[in-house]
Amino acid sequence: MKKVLTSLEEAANLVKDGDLVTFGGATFHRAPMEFVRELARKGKKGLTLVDREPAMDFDLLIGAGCVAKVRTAMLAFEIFGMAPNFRKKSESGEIITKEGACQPIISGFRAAAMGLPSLPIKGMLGSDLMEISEVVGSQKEVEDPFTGEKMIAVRAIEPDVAVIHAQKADEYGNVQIQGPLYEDVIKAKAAKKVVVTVEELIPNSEVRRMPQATSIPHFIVDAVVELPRGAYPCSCFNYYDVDYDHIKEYLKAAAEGQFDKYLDKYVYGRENA
Amino acid sequence: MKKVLTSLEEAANLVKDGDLVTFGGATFHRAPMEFVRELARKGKKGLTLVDREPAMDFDLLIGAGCVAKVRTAMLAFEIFGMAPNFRKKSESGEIITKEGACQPIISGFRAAAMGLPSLPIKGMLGSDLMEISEVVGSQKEVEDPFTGEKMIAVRAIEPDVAVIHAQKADEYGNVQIQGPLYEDVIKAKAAKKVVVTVEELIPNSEVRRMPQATSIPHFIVDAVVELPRGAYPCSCFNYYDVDYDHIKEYLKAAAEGQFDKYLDKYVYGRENA
Amino acid sequence: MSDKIEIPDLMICAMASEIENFDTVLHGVSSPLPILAMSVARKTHAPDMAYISGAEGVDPEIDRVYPSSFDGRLNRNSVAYFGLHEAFDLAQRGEINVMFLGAAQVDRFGNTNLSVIGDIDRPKVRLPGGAASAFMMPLTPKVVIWVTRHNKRVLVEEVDFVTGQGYNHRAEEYKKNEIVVVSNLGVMNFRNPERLMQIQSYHPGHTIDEIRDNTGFDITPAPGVTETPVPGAEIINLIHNMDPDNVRWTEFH
Amino acid sequence: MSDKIEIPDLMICAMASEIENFDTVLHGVSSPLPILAMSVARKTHAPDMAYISGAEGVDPEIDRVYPSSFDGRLNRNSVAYFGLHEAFDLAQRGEINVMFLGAAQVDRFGNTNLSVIGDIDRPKVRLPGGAASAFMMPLTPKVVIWVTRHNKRVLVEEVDFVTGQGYNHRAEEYKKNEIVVVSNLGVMNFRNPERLMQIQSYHPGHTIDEIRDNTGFDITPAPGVTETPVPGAEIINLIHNMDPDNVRWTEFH
Repeated sequence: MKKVLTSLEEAANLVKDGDLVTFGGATFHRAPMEFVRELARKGKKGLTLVDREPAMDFDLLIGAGCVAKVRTAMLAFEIFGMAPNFRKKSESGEIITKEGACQPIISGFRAAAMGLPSLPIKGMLGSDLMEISEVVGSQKEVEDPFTGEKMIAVRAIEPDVAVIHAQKADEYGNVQIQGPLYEDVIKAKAAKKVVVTVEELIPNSEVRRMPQATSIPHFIVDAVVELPRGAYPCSCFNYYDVDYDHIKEYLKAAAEGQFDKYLDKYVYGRENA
Repeated sequence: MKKVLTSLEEAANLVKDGDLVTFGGATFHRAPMEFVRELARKGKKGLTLVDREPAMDFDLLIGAGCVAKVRTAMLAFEIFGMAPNFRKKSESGEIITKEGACQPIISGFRAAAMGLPSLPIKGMLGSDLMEISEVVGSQKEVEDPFTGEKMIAVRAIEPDVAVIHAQKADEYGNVQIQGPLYEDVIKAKAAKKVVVTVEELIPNSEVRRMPQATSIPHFIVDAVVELPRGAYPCSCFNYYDVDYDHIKEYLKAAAEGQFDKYLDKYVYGRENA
Repeated sequence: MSDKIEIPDLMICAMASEIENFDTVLHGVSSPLPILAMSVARKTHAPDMAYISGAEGVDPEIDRVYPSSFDGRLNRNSVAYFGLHEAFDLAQRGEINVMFLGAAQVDRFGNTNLSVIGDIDRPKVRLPGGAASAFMMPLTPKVVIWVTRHNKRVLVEEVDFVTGQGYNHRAEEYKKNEIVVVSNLGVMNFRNPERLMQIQSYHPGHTIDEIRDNTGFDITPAPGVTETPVPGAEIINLIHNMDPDNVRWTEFH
Repeated sequence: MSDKIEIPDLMICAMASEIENFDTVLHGVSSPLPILAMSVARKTHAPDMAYISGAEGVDPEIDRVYPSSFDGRLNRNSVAYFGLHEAFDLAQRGEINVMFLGAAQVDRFGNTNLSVIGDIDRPKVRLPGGAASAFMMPLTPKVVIWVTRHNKRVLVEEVDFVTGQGYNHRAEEYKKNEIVVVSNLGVMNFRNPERLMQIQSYHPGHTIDEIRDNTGFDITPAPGVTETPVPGAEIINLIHNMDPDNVRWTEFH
């Protein structure tokens, strides 16, 4: 094991302009928001973002002008409706959005995690999404080599960087995730580089006391950053719940054309919102 | 949730002559030995057994005349060497042994668990085992639909019954496995029917206190049998270690042509060895 | 009575009644109505159903709903965690019996659109996306689609974009699977040889004609069409107790 | 000294020396020698290696070996569990650097046989099977094969059955990966343009001629061939303390 503990600044440098990036969590839960804000502060450009069902993390980076392409199965603010910057910039053509679906995106991550160029799945056929996918080259109709059954081959999705916010890790990168895992373990295995921001740094001795609690082993983690409330205003299970007032303020600012003011206040202004 | 608690007798009736069967655990650990002995007592015939690296569980059923075919990556008694009945009957042609390798067998289970007719893997090419596999129809050389890379498609392995010995379960079939999981969770998801024998029956309330400890959820389990020391003479992590004296007695009996006496004493004789 | 009963509660109970005992049921994102429907079914006619939460809990004790359907608090006292990728494996094995999905448009063949109004490359309106629709629609024995605004812009002759596959966009083997649409006016199914949308029931205070007038294509009543059954007070109380903040109303505003 | 050092201990240290610091290393079934070699490497020149146990523990504190290499007690104080299917995924990504494998036969090209002596359908001797060999041999940057009986029936001109792929049975892309054979007489590698087995070192008390006389094909010394380095007393003690029951000797009887 080698020590991979570093600063937010250093970890953010692992993300290069134009990289393919995915984030842990789902919608308003365990999104690595402080890392996302750091990417915006650093003015990253031309990122391609991919995830199953993200929310504010993707929309904030789109609003901050860091994003060139987005691939999601659904990008919305749950019952609060559309993601404002995603909607605006995809309708204006400022960003390219090639919509996927949950299973192809999850299976793309799984293929990469398994070291495979592609993975077969079912469903999808008959949907207009298949046509998009065939054009983009992310999915292809194939026949099973044994049964001849019509299947869909999903191309592996190997992010340049996966960024995950977790509850605990040691300085070597043994990561403990509590509550729902979403696809975080799969994403970590799929990515070329893995950054983990955590609520709490714990000693290796505590990790060894319950190995079954380790979700991601050290040898696939490249950077650990101690970052309390690193998911705020999203939730971090067992630590804090979603701050829906903040999310409504975000949506209001965007709706009233005041999104720049939101960024000034919560991203470019104070180090931590 | 429906209650699936039953008797060893009833659970064993789920295995039909000629079935494709796999067992949990690996080599000398958490093999469902008492269930295996019950299959021998019931005089099951023509079973096809499949697993990555089994040991005494497969060899005992072969010796008891319950087995027609075996597919394994390795069938031996660890450092004690060859599995005596497997060796004898495969050399005499009494059983058909089509050898596999770890990854194709594990991936065959994974394909079935994922609801796929086959799954691609790497490696294997150049080994004479590929020729056997092509004949048997378990593996096929294919090209990745995107990269053209040479891959091996592994046909799904969907056992009629998977039998797993675990530490704890509730009467609904929520199963807690402690220590190494081997492929037990994958096998349970892959099989048509799942039988779980356990050291201890626990109340559902205890299961709900730590859902993260549940390895297999109730809705894929068909039968739970309370069977303390159900893995003996194999080990059950946190409960008992391997009884190597018993295993040496087994090997000695087989080596001296006294295997029938072993069966009389430990299988057909007392209900529990 | 029928003038007192509120539409979200009526829809929740209609959705619940589509679940049978011992079914394995999955809900996805942004799903307060499905979560409440699954909870009602469990507490009434389907006590043995397997409840798989989008938040990964299996058979959790749901005390209340939240603005997010992936909230970890929805997994309280679960018997296990089961990830979405595992649930999808189960779906590929045909072992998820019922799935609830949303839609911005539904047409007479059961196709749904959650992707775009207008052209996909030059969208008039960019919709949030279909989530699991294109994967689960054909594979699942019963898909229940809920629609909170039954009008001619939602119930359309033909969707702008096929996100989820109706009966004219799926392979023969998947045509046997059922689609049920529960709207704020009634319940629609496709249980006829042509697999075309028909009226199964109309909600109390609404009529077959009202449904026909608000549907963008010619829709006929199914044989034996009735009024949607009205839930008892104890079920209504159950729903209200689980949703003190009226999260279920959000989609209706 | 060389007359005092025991062959298993010497082989264990020779195997350990094939591991580099920061390598990710996996062992399989029936592997007391690899387990002891990985433990020695960790305690000496490779403190930062990632140790993945066949029993699923990651970086466990190994206090002793057992007759079974899958024994759960081998995972004591691990930092994580990592299943074999996960380790194989890692191997497919090219991220397992070193794997230890056994063999009943090895030939000049590095092919191994663990399947059968004679014909596969009418076996003279049925062997236990290749386990992970056919999968890991081509994919792994370095495969270390241990042989406890270096003689002409084991080191053969050509194996009866190709279980694990040598250099004449693998695709071009996999020819760059190394194979090292550690036997009871010496250490053999294939670091030459022809990728043919050559002598890297001979163990103390043994000679190049002894190795050639006990090998079933013409084998030549590599440039710079030397005597296998002798481990210090503290390493020998480490091994002996980890194996009070002399499990490591079993394969030599």
